[in-house]
Amino acid sequence: ACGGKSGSAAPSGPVTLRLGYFPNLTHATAVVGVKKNFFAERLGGKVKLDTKTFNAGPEAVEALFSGAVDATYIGPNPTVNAWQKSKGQAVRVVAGAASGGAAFVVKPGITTPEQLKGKKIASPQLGNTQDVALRYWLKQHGLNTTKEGGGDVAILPQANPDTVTAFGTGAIDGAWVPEPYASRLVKAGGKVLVDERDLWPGGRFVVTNLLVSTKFLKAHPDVVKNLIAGQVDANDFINANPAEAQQVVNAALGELSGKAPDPAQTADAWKTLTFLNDPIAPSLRDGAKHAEEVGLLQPVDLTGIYDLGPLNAVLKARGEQEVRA
Amino acid sequence: MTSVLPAGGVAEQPTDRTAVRLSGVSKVYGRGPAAVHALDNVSLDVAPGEFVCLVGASGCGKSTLLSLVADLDRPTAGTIEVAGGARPGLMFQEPALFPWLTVAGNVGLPMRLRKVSRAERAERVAELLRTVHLDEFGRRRPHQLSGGMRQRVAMARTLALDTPVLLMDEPFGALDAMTRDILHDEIERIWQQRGLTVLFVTHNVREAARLGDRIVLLSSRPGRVVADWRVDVPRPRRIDSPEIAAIAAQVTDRLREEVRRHGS
Amino acid sequence: MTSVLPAGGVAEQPTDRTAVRLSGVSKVYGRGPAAVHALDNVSLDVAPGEFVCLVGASGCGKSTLLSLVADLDRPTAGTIEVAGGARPGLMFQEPALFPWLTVAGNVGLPMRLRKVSRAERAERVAELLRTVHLDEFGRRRPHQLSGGMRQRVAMARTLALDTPVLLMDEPFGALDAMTRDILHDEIERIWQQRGLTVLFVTHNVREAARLGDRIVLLSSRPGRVVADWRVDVPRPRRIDSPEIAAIAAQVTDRLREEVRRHGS
Amino acid sequence: MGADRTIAGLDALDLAATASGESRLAKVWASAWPKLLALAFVLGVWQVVYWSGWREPWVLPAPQEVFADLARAVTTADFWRAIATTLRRGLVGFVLAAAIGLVLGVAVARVRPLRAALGSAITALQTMPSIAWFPLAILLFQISENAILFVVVLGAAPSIANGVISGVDYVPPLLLRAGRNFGARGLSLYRYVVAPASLPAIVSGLKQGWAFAWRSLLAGELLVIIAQRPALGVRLQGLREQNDAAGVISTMIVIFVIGVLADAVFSSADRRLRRAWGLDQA
Amino acid sequence: MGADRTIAGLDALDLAATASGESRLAKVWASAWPKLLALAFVLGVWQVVYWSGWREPWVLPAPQEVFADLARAVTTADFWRAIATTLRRGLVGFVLAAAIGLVLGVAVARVRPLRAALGSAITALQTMPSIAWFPLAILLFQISENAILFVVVLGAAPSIANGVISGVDYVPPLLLRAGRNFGARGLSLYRYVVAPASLPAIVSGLKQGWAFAWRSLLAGELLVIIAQRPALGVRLQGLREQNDAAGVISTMIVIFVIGVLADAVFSSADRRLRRAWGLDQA
Ligand SMILES: Nc1ncnc2c1ncn2[C@@H]1O[C@H](COP(=O)(O)OP(=O)(O)OP(=O)(O)O)[C@@H](O)[C@H]1O
Ligand SMILES: Nc1ncnc2c1ncn2[C@@H]1O[C@H](COP(=O)(O)OP(=O)(O)OP(=O)(O)O)[C@@H](O)[C@H]1O
Ligand SMILES: [Mg+2]
Ligand SMILES: [Mg+2]
Repeated sequence: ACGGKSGSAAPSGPVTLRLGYFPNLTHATAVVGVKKNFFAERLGGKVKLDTKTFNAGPEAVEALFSGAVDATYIGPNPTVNAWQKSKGQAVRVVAGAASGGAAFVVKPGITTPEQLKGKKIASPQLGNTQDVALRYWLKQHGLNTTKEGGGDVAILPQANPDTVTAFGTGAIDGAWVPEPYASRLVKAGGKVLVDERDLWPGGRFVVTNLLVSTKFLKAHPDVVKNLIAGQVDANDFINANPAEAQQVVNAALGELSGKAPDPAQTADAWKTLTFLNDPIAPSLRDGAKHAEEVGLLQPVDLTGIYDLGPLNAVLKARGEQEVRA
Repeated sequence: MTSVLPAGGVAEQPTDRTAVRLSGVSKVYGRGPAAVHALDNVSLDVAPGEFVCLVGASGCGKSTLLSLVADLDRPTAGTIEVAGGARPGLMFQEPALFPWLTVAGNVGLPMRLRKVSRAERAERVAELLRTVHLDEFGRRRPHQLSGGMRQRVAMARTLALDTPVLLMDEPFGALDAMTRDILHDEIERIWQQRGLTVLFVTHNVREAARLGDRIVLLSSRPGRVVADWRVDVPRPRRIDSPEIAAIAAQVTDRLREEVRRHGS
Repeated sequence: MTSVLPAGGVAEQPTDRTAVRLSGVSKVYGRGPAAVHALDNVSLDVAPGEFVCLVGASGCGKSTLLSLVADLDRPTAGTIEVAGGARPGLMFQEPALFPWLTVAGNVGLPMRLRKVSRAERAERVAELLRTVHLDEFGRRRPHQLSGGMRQRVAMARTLALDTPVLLMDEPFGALDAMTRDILHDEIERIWQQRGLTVLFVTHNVREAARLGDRIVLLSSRPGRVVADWRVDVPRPRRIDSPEIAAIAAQVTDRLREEVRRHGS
Repeated sequence: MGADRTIAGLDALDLAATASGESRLAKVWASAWPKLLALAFVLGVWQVVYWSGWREPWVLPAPQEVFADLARAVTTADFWRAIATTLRRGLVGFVLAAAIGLVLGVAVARVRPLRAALGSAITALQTMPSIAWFPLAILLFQISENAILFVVVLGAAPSIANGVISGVDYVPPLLLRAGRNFGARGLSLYRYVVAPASLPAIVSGLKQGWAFAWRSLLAGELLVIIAQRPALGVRLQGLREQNDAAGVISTMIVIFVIGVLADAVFSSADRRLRRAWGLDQA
Repeated sequence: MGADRTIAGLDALDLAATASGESRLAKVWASAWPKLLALAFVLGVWQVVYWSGWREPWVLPAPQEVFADLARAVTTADFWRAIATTLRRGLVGFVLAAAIGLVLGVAVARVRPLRAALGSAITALQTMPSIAWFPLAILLFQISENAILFVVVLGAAPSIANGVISGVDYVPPLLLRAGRNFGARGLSLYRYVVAPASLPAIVSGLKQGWAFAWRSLLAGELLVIIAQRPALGVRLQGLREQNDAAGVISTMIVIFVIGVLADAVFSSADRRLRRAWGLDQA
């Protein structure tokens, strides 16, 4: 079935919901929701859930754009891109999923921002959440950076696994990376200079949210609402049974690589994450503003990116506090 | 016994009794100062069933002429007509065997292209290989043969073409005198049986006299028809007979004169 | 005038006066039931400065013998010795020209490999091309030549090797009688000037008688030395002289007998 | 007499195998010992570097650690399923690419306007990295096996077409003329003359094409990770993301072994060809 | 009489160019119109698909939008610096890979034990995806241009070596024998006979090698992004990460054009070769 068809199908007919997510830690909500059938239960017999896993954000957005999936869990950075590229038409954020899970890890000798002068610091990718956080933080501490890697501190965008290897060989002096790479850098002898949670009010900033295609949302608001209800169940489960949730996520990771990661490492990283349904809208907006300030983003108007009606309906029904865009 | 035409080419009236006709054919390779005038205004009529031998110095344009008649190349000027739209079969100066086929495969290929049935093909291939005295070698590969054997395979392959007009470019150049004598008999037999028209290039003037109804002499650079003998010796002929020797001597004298005039 | 040795090979005592010696040489291609016994127990002594012509039916092993003497292949049995450690130069049955080199480049290559200076090379190439009557063709590519011209380039290239022992495999097979006569004179002159030892394969028995000090006849499958004539006609010789014709007739008769015995 | 029968180094090695009469065992041994020696050499260097403590073990693991990892992996069903999935995709993609590449190659090689139009485009397509095609793949085929196939075919077909073009271009004109003379025209000329004559270049093009297909495949498998279907490309990336050096190297060994097996197929085709053509005796 | 001078479709096209005496202009036109037609066709289809509204414009942008993007890009210095950086890396890597590939190819082709040891390994290395080499590249070369070069060379050298091997394997034995007879042994045999005889296959191998080098390079440029040095690979990935469809397509066009230019270089070498060998007249 292609997106167009399911998007325009009558609400009463059989519907397939194609949901994307990444098999990694920050997508634990989705992994648990799928593996423990929270989504399926809420969607009921009439809606068929078809899950797709992606390796990275661009593919997920491409799939959402071309109608290959109807909804996907995704990070804030691709969310803003999708919004901007489609001029606010193609997608809506309907819920948050996780917060936290990023840190600035450096060589042990470095303890103050001044010591970073002339050092090489890695970030996952030019203009992504961590990259912006790094540049903004440096700027606040009077250190200049440029897109091209010049300035007081040289920033090298680099794939996270390579960053760990490079740090291990001493080729870089530090990195602002998400989990589980931050934990790995610490294991490799690094020291946390900044835990990103300390920079945000309440220690909360969005790392994963649920993005839905506008078309699908319009055609099947009830399906989206049930999906969100499933997610809320999943997050409840995660918060109530962190050990079991970790096991589920670990097993899912193992399916991909044929080998589950070290549970201790997962546990380490897990501590820095919070699973919640609030999309933490201010952090998305501030992130975008920071990106503008460090010259990595054209000014973008995010008004209307959130459609939290279904989420609030679910929360209200459960007697939980509603969230704001 | 022989009739020598005036040098400068044949000027008979066109008749229906022409199997191959070249009219004012020229061939120039390349352009500008490096151009080679391989053939210059060659006119030649070959009657159906006629066996014409072409002789001439090395590099005078004999192979060029055959490839033009076989329609593998286009003349720079002039026209070439082949009676009845028949495509002439050409035996190249080099064996030109296909290295990926066995000897039998090479000989059978022209028949395969004509969609001759497998059984008939096998039979005819065996027969052709017997004709060239290579019956035991059907399953060999070309690289396992001696030079003379390759040439014989090429001959068998050309005979497998079954065309009414046959063009042969020094078919017996790499063969010893004995094998050559035997194949002279074979080719004469096939020519008579099938009623073929043959254009036959050779350097062996005796061979030309042994086989040909006519012997045509080409001059060198540019190639022109300079003499045309009719060989009236009745068949069967013997290559070591005095009549053949006499004709050969006559042709050789003229050829010698040509070569002297132009350099080789 | 000629002396016929008993068939079965030469049995002279080894002397210092031997340029090339084959002792009990056999060559088998392949293995098992498909094996071809190309040469069987061939013994042959060639004196320094001798011009030996090899004749034999098509496929009897002449080319095989030359490539063994040239050390391009190994005998299955027997030994081959070449005096003074000299590497014999071989002119192959096919022209074997390098398509990526011009005519002059092909002729000059053996000298380039000997590190002959550029100036000397140019001079010698020009001289060699004059020898084979291709002086205007130095800048052409092999594919722009006729069959006979290619063969002459190959001959010039082999002569450029400057080896004391020369092996030639039907060097004049693709040439007309006139050009061939001229090159007979040239090769004889070079042979005498340089004091070469020559092993010369030909199908033209008259050519063998015209050029050779000796004529050696090989039988077919397996190749064996079956006759060995000494040609005592004084030089300069003429190919159409009666003495040459007489020797040729004698060799031809023996060859005919051989071919009849074995099939071609 | 003292004949000049000394042969210089390289040539002696060349000729060594020409001497016939070797036993079967000797042949197997002749082909096996260099491989074993090379393997031993690589393992030796690796082990020594490891012992030298040049890098921490989690960056550069010891050989035995990698082989232990491999030994563990081969006992799991997922490992074999991953290989099976990727091999199947590779074969299907390769066959498709070969079909397209052959047709395209022949057409471009012989039809002048097509050559002028597409000749350079083929090489240009060949240089296009797989990720550039990802958006188009998803657009055309959504999330499906076909999207992966699309990337594989776009990776391999140009390479195969280029092999065909180069083969067709170098068919000796004499053989073409002979074929024409025998009445082979158009298609039959291709079937009976051009195709067999260019077979060596085509085999070589197919080998290059396989390498392109395989590389594109391992990248393309990341494009859409199809649930419940483990695959080598996903496995490699997954282990990389876990910074599992031993796992990455053991997966590389698997890819390497598959490459060696693929090469064996192409090489045996090539050897047979050369034997038939009389080229392995020089 | 009615001679059989009709020529079937394909052959007529084959022969068309044999007819000499064309003017220079006519030749340029003959090579230009098919390209223009192909271009017009692609643009036409694209425009029609766009107009049909099959996909939203942010998924499949209009041609004019892409060209506007390209036009904007070409006015920036970074665009040209990116091309210059990537081209320089590509050329350096390719030259290195060619040198290594040629030596390796010749050695493996002619030394039997080496062939037995490494023959299959070369193809196996060729099939190894670039990302598999990233950890090793960083281990050996840290964050430097050399790490990128390493990945490029590992990508391209096996392909070039395979081209050389295939070329050397198919040198006609007669020419080898002739060379030996002229006293060419060992190195001089390679220089004067084997190398020129296998040149066509080597050129074809180099072309494939360039494609491998280029693809590995565009992947490898993501490995270490060097400060102050924009590069095409980084640009492509960056635009893709922003889901900037117009930008991705315009970068693809740039890569395509570079590929076409590279092909022109190889093709002209190839054409010259074929002319010298007398192969373009068949
Ligand atoms: N590479 C090979 N493999 C198998 N058999 C071969 C090979 N080369 C030659 N032969 C066989 O060896 C025999 C002798 O061949 P050779 O080329 O020496 O003959 P020749 O006397 O030169 O014949 P010709 O006069 O026809 O050139 C032939 O029967 C041939 O089939
Ligand atoms: N493709 C070509 N390009 C340029 N010149 C050519 C080409 N083919 C032949 N020639 C030239 O045309 C002339 C005639 O060649 P052709 O092969 O027809 O001679 P031939 O009479 O067959 O000679 P031979 O008896 O030596 O085979 C020669 O001077 C040759 O150099
Ligand atoms: Mg000729
Ligand atoms: Mg021979």
